[in-house]
Amino acid sequence: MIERLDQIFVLLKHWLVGYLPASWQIPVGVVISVACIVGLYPALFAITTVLERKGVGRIQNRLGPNRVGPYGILQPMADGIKSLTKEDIVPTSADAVVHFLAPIILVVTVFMGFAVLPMGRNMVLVDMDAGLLFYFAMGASTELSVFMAGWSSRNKYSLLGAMRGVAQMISYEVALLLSSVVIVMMAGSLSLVKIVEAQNHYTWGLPHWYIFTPWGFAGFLMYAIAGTAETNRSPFDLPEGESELVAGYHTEYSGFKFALFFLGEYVAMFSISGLGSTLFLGGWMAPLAVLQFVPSWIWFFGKLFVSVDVVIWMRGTLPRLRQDQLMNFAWKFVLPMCLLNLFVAGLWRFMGDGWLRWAVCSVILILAYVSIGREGMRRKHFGPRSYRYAE
Amino acid sequence: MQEAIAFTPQIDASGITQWLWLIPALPILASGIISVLKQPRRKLASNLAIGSLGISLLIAITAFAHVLSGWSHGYAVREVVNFSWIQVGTQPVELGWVLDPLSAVMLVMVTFVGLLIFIYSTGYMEQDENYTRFFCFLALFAGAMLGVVIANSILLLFMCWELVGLTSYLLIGFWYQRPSAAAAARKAFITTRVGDIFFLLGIVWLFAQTGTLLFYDHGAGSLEQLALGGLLIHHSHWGLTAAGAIGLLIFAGAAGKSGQLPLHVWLPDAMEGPTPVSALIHAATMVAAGVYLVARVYPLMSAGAIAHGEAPGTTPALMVITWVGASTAVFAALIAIAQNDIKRILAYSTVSQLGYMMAGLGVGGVAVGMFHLITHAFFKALLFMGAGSVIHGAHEEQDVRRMGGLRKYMPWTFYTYAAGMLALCGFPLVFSGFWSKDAIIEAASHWRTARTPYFMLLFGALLTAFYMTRQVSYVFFGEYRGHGHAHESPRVMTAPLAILALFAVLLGALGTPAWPWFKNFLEDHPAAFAWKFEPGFGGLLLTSSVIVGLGLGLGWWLYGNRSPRAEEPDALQKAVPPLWNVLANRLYVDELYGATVIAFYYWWAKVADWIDRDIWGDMVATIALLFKGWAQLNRFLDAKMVDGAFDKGCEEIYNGGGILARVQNGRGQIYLRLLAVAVVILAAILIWSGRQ
Amino acid sequence: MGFVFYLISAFAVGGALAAVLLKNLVHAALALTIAFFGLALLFLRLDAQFAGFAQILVYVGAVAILVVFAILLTRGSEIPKEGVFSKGWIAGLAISAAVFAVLAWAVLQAAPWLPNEAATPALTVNDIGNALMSRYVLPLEIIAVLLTAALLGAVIVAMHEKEKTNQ
Amino acid sequence: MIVTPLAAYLIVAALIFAIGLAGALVRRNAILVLIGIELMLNAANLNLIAFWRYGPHPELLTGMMFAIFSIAVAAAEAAVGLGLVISIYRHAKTTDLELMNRMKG
Repeated sequence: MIERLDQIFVLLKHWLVGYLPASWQIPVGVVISVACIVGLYPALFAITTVLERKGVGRIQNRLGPNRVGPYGILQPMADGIKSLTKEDIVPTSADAVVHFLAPIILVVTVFMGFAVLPMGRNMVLVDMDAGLLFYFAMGASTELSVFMAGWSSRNKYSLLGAMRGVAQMISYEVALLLSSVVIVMMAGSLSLVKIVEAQNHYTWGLPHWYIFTPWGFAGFLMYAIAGTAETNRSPFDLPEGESELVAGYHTEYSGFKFALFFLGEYVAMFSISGLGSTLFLGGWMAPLAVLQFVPSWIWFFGKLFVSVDVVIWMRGTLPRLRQDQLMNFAWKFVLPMCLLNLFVAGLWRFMGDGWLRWAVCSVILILAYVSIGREGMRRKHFGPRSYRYAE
Repeated sequence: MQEAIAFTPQIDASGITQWLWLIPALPILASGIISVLKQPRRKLASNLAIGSLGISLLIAITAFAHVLSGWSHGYAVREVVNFSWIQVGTQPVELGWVLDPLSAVMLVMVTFVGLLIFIYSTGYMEQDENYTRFFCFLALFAGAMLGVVIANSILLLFMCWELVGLTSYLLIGFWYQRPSAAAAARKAFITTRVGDIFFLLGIVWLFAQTGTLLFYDHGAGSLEQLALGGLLIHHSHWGLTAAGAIGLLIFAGAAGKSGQLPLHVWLPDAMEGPTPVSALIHAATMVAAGVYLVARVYPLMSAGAIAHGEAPGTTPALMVITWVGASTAVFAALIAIAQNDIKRILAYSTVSQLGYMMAGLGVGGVAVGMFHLITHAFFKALLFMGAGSVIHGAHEEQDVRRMGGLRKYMPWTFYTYAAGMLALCGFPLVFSGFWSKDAIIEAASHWRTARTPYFMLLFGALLTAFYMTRQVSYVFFGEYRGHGHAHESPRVMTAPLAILALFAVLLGALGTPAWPWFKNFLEDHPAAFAWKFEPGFGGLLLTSSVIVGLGLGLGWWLYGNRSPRAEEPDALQKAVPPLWNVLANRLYVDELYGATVIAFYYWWAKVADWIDRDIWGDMVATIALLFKGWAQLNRFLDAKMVDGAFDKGCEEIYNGGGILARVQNGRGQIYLRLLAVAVVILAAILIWSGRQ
Repeated sequence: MGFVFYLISAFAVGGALAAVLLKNLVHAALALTIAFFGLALLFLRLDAQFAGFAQILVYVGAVAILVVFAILLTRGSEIPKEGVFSKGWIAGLAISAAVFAVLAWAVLQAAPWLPNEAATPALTVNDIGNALMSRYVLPLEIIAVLLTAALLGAVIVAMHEKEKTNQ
Repeated sequence: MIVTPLAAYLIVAALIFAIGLAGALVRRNAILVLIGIELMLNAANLNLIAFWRYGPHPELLTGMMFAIFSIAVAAAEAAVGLGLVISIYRHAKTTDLELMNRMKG
């Protein structure tokens, strides 16, 4: 019974496909899975928008949307209808083709990432041998769409936003990669499924997630930072910093295209969170051995939601960085820490079991954090921001 | 040698040998940490350096004890740890380290002296703003030097060797703001490079011949019977075996590092560096590295020698080493007489002492040379640090004529310095220098090949005593002629002096002919306390004592207790001016190089120019003439046709030249085009020829 | 001789053509990325997963972005009046055509001896990793050094001169 | 089992190479010349991988490694080349190769 519940979606798919001739089964099955993904995440996106607006409203001590439906639950519907019915404006001087392609490419590449993400036991579209590499390849391609959007709409705010966005994404993509490479080193595979399997055992009912190791923890922090920056979420949302550039690279977008950008941003956030929970939080595994009876997909999406909530919470809490601060932070703190983390992981690997490696690795990382994070950043005049008033 | 066979060589590596790599690793690690320290972290830097070297010293002592115990149980301890570094093709590049009496003794010496000098420099460099940088370099140097000492793979040895060279460059040029210092650093670096080229050649040849980079590898190493036998097979011309030739090449490298005759010029200039550096690098350790290298590859040098009785036999390589060493000894000693910079005097004396060591290696084998190396390391470091303390006390004054009477102002320095000076002169019976130098002279007296080195070395001893007396009486006796008020140096500087002075005296006890402990230790004989002297030994003892006494007396008679003013000429100058001038100009060696090497290049350039102008030009002219004549002839024969053809040809060539000139128009794409065209043509030809 | 292959090749070649021919440099760069994508797909079709994804990651993710940045920094996005093609463009075209002709000729000459099909190699990314760490470790090191040097060199070359930054 | 013959891949590679060469030869803008060079490099990579795939010993990974290393080298080359273009632009205020013929032979 529990097995059934766990595998329910897989079984459903097989049952559906079962009625087809054998030659059709595989393609149709793929189509069905793709359809599920493409249908599911926009739905999550709808829920999340309400969640976010409500949550941020609470944080900012105001009621969020509360007009449409009970407690404003139906707000996303209203938004969706509005953006669909709105007029789609393309600036006359804009480069029409590119301007049109940008949002599509963004959404497509972002959705591609889910292809290799295991969302539950046996619930992965393709278990690619180089899954992680594929994911990052796709992630890299999103930058291009950002640039296209900014450049094509012939508007200085858009261009500035795009430039900021691309620079930021490139800088943080390095950190993202390096912080995940640690996991690859340890799991000995680039396939996300195998990575989850590698974390799939318990001692005294406690899971062997990678976050519960010094290098894993450090890596997770780095990953979280880099991921937040990669998805242009606050506090790293300079590319669309309203106070500075009207709306960044999608200033000139309206109607459905804008909705696509919005969607793309949120879905990217989902996929980053999903990858994070796959790499560090044991993917679809139960946090306790006793809870294994709960279906795996619930765990996956639970973790995904928790991390998304944390991101929203950060948005409500932290102020936006300045561009130079952003870059300094990426290249002078996150990157060195990631490199050091690689070294520490190697050390861990070769020190064998025992408490000693825990002590050594933790000490190294903490020392590095203190020296780089405190000393280095202070020397780089990287402390509290200073305002200059126009007189 | 013969008894050594009776010893069962024990090769399996024990625990201590497994950890031997820590000795060089620690200082290098320390220097790495220091290099990232911020400038104000002075104390931490020096503590790191000193601490790391201290730990290395402890490990070294443990290793030494291990070797000692093995030896006292009748083992020839030689433990190696080898590992494959990287795989180049199918050939593994192997590194490794070795623990045997030679390296053990050297390790203890280097770490100990180094530690003292580190401590001393905390006092000496106190005011310098680049304190941390200094200790970074110093620690790096110590690590590299220790690496040289323990290396069992000639490649590893060479790496550390070059690292040593680099650090010495950095340290000589430590005060790079001074142009003189920068120049000296460059000079040192380049001069030693000259030697190292030969060294590298030797390494390559050795590798090619023996197929291994390791010295000792359970019988397969390049210094073990098998390989040596292989090296001895082929006699090239002048009865030089491969072993001999490789030995000579390696010796060239050694000569470069430890300032042997042709390549000694850098060492005196190296005194531009801070005095602790002079003490550490250019007295105790680095310059000794050359000697150590020769000692390390001694089996190679002496391969094929037939030992007769007490004195080991000789080979071409050893003969060269002996002659070079002996002549260096005398030569440098001569120059040292007429120097006025306190450190230069010591530098030249270092060169001459290194000559002694080389000669000792040549005539008497490893033990004789190494013994002098060790004792010299101690008392020369002592002298340099004493000189440093003097300079410090006399307000950075380096000219001996502007000192004097310091005996009263800095007693500690004086007594320790005196001890060092007497040791260097080889004052009979009490001081270590006497025994070590005497061993060399004795060995020279037994040398079969020639007597001359023996007399040269005796003469050198005389000179040594003479110039040291001159220096000491200049510096410490008479009236103080310097500026300001001289003062004793801080305790942190004098304490190391005292310790070193103690050793400068005591070390002699290890090598007295009565109880040649050191020799036996290095040559794997059991230690024997025997009163057996070969005939003429007492006479020899007497001779050298008399020589030393003579030197001292002469020096005292010329310079003793009079305090000449700086501007008035030197006593010796008054006695024999021409001699003085020659010496004062350092026997014109630098000028000689200027007049030979550099002049040769000028001359060569001139010749080339002349060839280019006259010979070439004339040839072209003649050819032109010939053609002209030919053309004339043709006109007479068949004017029209040939003439027309000739003109056409000329035009064609001219136009062709024009076209080619137009192609060369500085636009990349055109070049790219030509490239592509060429590719097309070549490929087409290729395929055409390929198809059937 | 699959239809897919034709499709992908057309994709790649078209992208390349567009990259070379388009007047607006930014369009050219975007077309270039299309060509890169097509080539990556070809790699994938040749069972070279790792190389394919590396291709996308490096070229689309980094090189294309670099090119775009360079274009914007050198004001390349507006079209020069004196035209985008150099004076001797016919010659250039002819030469490149000749190059293609020769290469194609060579291939066709050799075609009879070239294999037409091959068994899919059973290779995982792990094998590549092991090979990189064992057999090709020296090249890997050298590449690492090269990349570092290139990084520094690029920064230094593209960096403003001192006096420019000071004022 | 794949059915596309090696020759087809080689032809495609040759075509892309020729296109890249054309780009490098006929365009004025230095950046586009670089683009052409990148295309040529990619064509070479395609060749390498194709030969690896059809070669007798794919398990030795030689061609694959070649391709991977050349991708890395190409990245370095692009970085340095574009850096050069930018610095040239800073000096000459143009990226037009027609005007960059100061160094006549």
